[in-house]
Amino acid sequence: MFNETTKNLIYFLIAPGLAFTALIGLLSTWFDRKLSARLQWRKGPPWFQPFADIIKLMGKEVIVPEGGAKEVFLSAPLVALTAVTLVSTMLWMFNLNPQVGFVGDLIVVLYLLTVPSLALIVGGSASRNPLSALGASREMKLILAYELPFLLATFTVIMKAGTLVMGNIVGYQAGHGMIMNSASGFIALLVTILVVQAKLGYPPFDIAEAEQEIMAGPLLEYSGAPLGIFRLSKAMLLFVLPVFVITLYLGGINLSSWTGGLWLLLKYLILLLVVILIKNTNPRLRIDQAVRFFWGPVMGAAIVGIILALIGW
Amino acid sequence: MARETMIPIGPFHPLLEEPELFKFYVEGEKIVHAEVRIGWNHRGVEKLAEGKTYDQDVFLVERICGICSTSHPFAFVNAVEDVSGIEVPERAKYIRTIIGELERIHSHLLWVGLAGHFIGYNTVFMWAWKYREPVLDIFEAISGNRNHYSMFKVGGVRRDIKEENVPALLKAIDEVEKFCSMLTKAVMDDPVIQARTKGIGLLKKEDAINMCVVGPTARASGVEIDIRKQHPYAASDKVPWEMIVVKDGDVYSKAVVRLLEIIESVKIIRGCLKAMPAGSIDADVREIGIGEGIGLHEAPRGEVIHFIKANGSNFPERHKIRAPSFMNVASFKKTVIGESIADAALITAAVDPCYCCTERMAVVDPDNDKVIMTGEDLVRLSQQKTERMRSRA
Amino acid sequence: METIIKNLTDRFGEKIDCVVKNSRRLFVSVNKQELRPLVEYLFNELKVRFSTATAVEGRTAIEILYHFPFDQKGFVLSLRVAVTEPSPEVDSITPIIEGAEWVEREIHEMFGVNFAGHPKLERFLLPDDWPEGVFPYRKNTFDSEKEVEEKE
Amino acid sequence: MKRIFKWAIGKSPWVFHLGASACNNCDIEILDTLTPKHDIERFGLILAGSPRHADILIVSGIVNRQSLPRFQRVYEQTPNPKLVVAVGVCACSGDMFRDSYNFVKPVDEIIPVDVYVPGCPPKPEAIIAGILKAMEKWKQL
Repeated sequence: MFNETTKNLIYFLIAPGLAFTALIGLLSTWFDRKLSARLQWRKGPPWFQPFADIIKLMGKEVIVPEGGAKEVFLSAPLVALTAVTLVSTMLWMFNLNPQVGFVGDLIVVLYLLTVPSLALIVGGSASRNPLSALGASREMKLILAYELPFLLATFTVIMKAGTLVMGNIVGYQAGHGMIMNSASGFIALLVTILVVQAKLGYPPFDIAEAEQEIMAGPLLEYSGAPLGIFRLSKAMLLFVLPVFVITLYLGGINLSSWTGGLWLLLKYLILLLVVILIKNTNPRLRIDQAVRFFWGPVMGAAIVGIILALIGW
Repeated sequence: MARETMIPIGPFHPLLEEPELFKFYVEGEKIVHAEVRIGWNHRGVEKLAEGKTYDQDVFLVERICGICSTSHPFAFVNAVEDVSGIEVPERAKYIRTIIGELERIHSHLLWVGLAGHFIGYNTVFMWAWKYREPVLDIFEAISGNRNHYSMFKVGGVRRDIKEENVPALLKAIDEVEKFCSMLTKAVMDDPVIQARTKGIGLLKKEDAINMCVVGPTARASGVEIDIRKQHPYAASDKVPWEMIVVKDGDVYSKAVVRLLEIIESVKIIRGCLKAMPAGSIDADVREIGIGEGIGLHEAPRGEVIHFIKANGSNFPERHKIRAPSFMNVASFKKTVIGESIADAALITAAVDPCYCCTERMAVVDPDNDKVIMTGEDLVRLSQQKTERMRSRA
Repeated sequence: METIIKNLTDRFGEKIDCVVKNSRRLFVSVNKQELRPLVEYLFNELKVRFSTATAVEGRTAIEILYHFPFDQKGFVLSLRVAVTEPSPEVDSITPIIEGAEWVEREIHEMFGVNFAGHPKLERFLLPDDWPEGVFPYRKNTFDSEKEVEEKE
Repeated sequence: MKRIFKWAIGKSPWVFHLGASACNNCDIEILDTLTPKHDIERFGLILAGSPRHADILIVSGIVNRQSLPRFQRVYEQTPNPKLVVAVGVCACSGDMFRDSYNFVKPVDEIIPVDVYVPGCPPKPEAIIAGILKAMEKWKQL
């Protein structure tokens, strides 16, 4: 009686879903913290550090600010977590057996990718605190800034692959080589990496949780389990976004042979390295500078990418 | 007029090491009106000073501020010596200047690290503080303690720098200079740092003069004041060095002034170490005469002034202390208004405020809400207060 | 130093008397009414910098010393103004030198000297619940925390 | 389950620095513990952004009349289980500022202090040792 729903449930909860992504996500957070520490001549934290952080937060007492919208305040992190898990399950499903995909699944993934940031905004404003309200408004401005270039870049991929189904995009790349090595594909990849940096909230775009200025922004009022879930969803995002970039630009995932797996690991590590290096080499931009940056050069690059794709490079 | 929300930064805030409360009235991201409310740090040092003898006072005065923990004793000792014209032996003068300049290096490095931290650039923070450690090791070698070195005594210096460890000190100084010049190049021509610090927090020259701002904050706005040059004391005029003055007075030029001053301080220390004559280090003063004395010293943040009124007994009758940040922080009215909230923290930190020195800070409270909570609930209280705040026409 | 004394005396004549302590310290005592014009002259014409003001409590009256370091010439001029005890009052120099605002507020809070014409003479750094009228730095009030409790 | 939580909190205590009016030398030494020479991140300690995220409160400096009520509020807001480490002689006993009229009472009469790190300023190594000793308390949670 191993019917359809329990199989999907298992996919969602264990295999490519919650447990697996959380594990890899936390490990990559450790890799990020260790590498950043090494860049600053510091001996970074031990490997199990992110796990200890999350478990500790789960055990801590939860304080909800009175006057704050209690239910919204507590549900926001759960919304973020489910969105990220859903995206990661879908991504892996489309890669492993392409025929499962449905028309327009790419659009669904794009929407789900913005849900964690929206949850952060809702959580921030639900905690009735001017500093987190300011943080939430900054997060909103940031989304408005990077969302359009992100869509334009993905649009170049759709034009080149000619389909909206993620499975076919992977198929197209298997046939014609990675999208990345065409001129427009490369530009779109660069734009997407910058947007990934902003989505993760890593410097130079960690303006929402600018610890120095507004004390951890929207997360200010969170403590204990909700904070732990938010941190967990952010760690999983650190795993999901590179996988998303791999599927769209770097030829997707085919675990048919062990070389495929190795190749995937290599691509993932390179992407992670790029994100961490960007994080450590430049200071935080102001919100207006960030918006101008995204609307100016990044948007221009995305448009050039589309034109090139139209011409057919 | 959009309704202003009041964003408090402080008093217990990870960004600032000491408790101070900046209340910025902002419209969106732009600051319209700002107040500072300090006073959390007030420990009544002057009242305590009257209860202590001159020798005990040196230790108390040293604990006013942790970063410039030799500036206050330096100025205090100058003041007491000014009262009755005590002559300090040559070697003690050189040792005093060496300690003063070493402290300037470690204080400026500390500030560069903090400024990097404020704009979210933690690598600069880690590097600057990493290079600061050798300077603290030199302090430990000379005086046995990393910060409160208590080297000063009325009429001289408490400990001598022995001849045999001078070469070691010279080698350490060269190492510090190598680090600092590399750090200066890296920080000064980093395009993103310039983007974040150029043109904000502008303090024009006439504002600087009018607000009587001192030290690097003034020198960054083109005002040439440096106590070491103009009111020479100890060995500050016996070694060649020049004063750094920059014209345009924004946060970037304040960083430039401080970084270049580190190189100057290294020059002074090297000169003093070489030119230090042998001889006694203490004029063992027996008693202080009657009269008034003023002691000036160029602390890392500017001119420290101590005023002593002595009545012949072993206790100072009146001991007035004025720290440099007391004048510099007052200039926030001119520099913060009109800037965005993200820069506000950086601008207020650009004058390198040292609130423990300036426990005489101002409190401005137009809405007379008597009790302000701290950190978390301050935020919530101000949140309710913004509801009640009548919208300014 | 001598040139400064010369043009000070010929400008203000008998209203001030200068005491030269040593080559780098000059004390000029003046009465209350002459304070503002003298500070005006020092700050605007001689372009001198105002460092700080110190209140010293003598037996008969409170003496306020305004310190002006002459940076170019390397000496410090201290203006001495005596303020009578019952209701200490002197006119403020903040309208001339904006930087003096906080210095005078501190003296007001610690010594109870009233500065006429000061834009914002409010509570300064003592906590809100500090009793009015108790000036910590005055000798006669008390010497430790206990008295403050009784005073409340 | 308790055992896992005890292991976790022992491995990742987050620190919030509560700077009551100090001469900021202890504050500098606390920040020194983060720098490359004595990196505390290897024990999993990070400087938390707000008391809400913190497990250990590091107190430095004396509490003067003005910051007394605020001091207690921040303590109340830190979620349990929490610890307080008093760094520097001023925090432990009020030191030379005891007889100032603005001094109220030493820190341990205001909030329960678990570990005292004397020294003026205590060396970063001493502060790290103090924090690690404080974490022993969580063993018998």
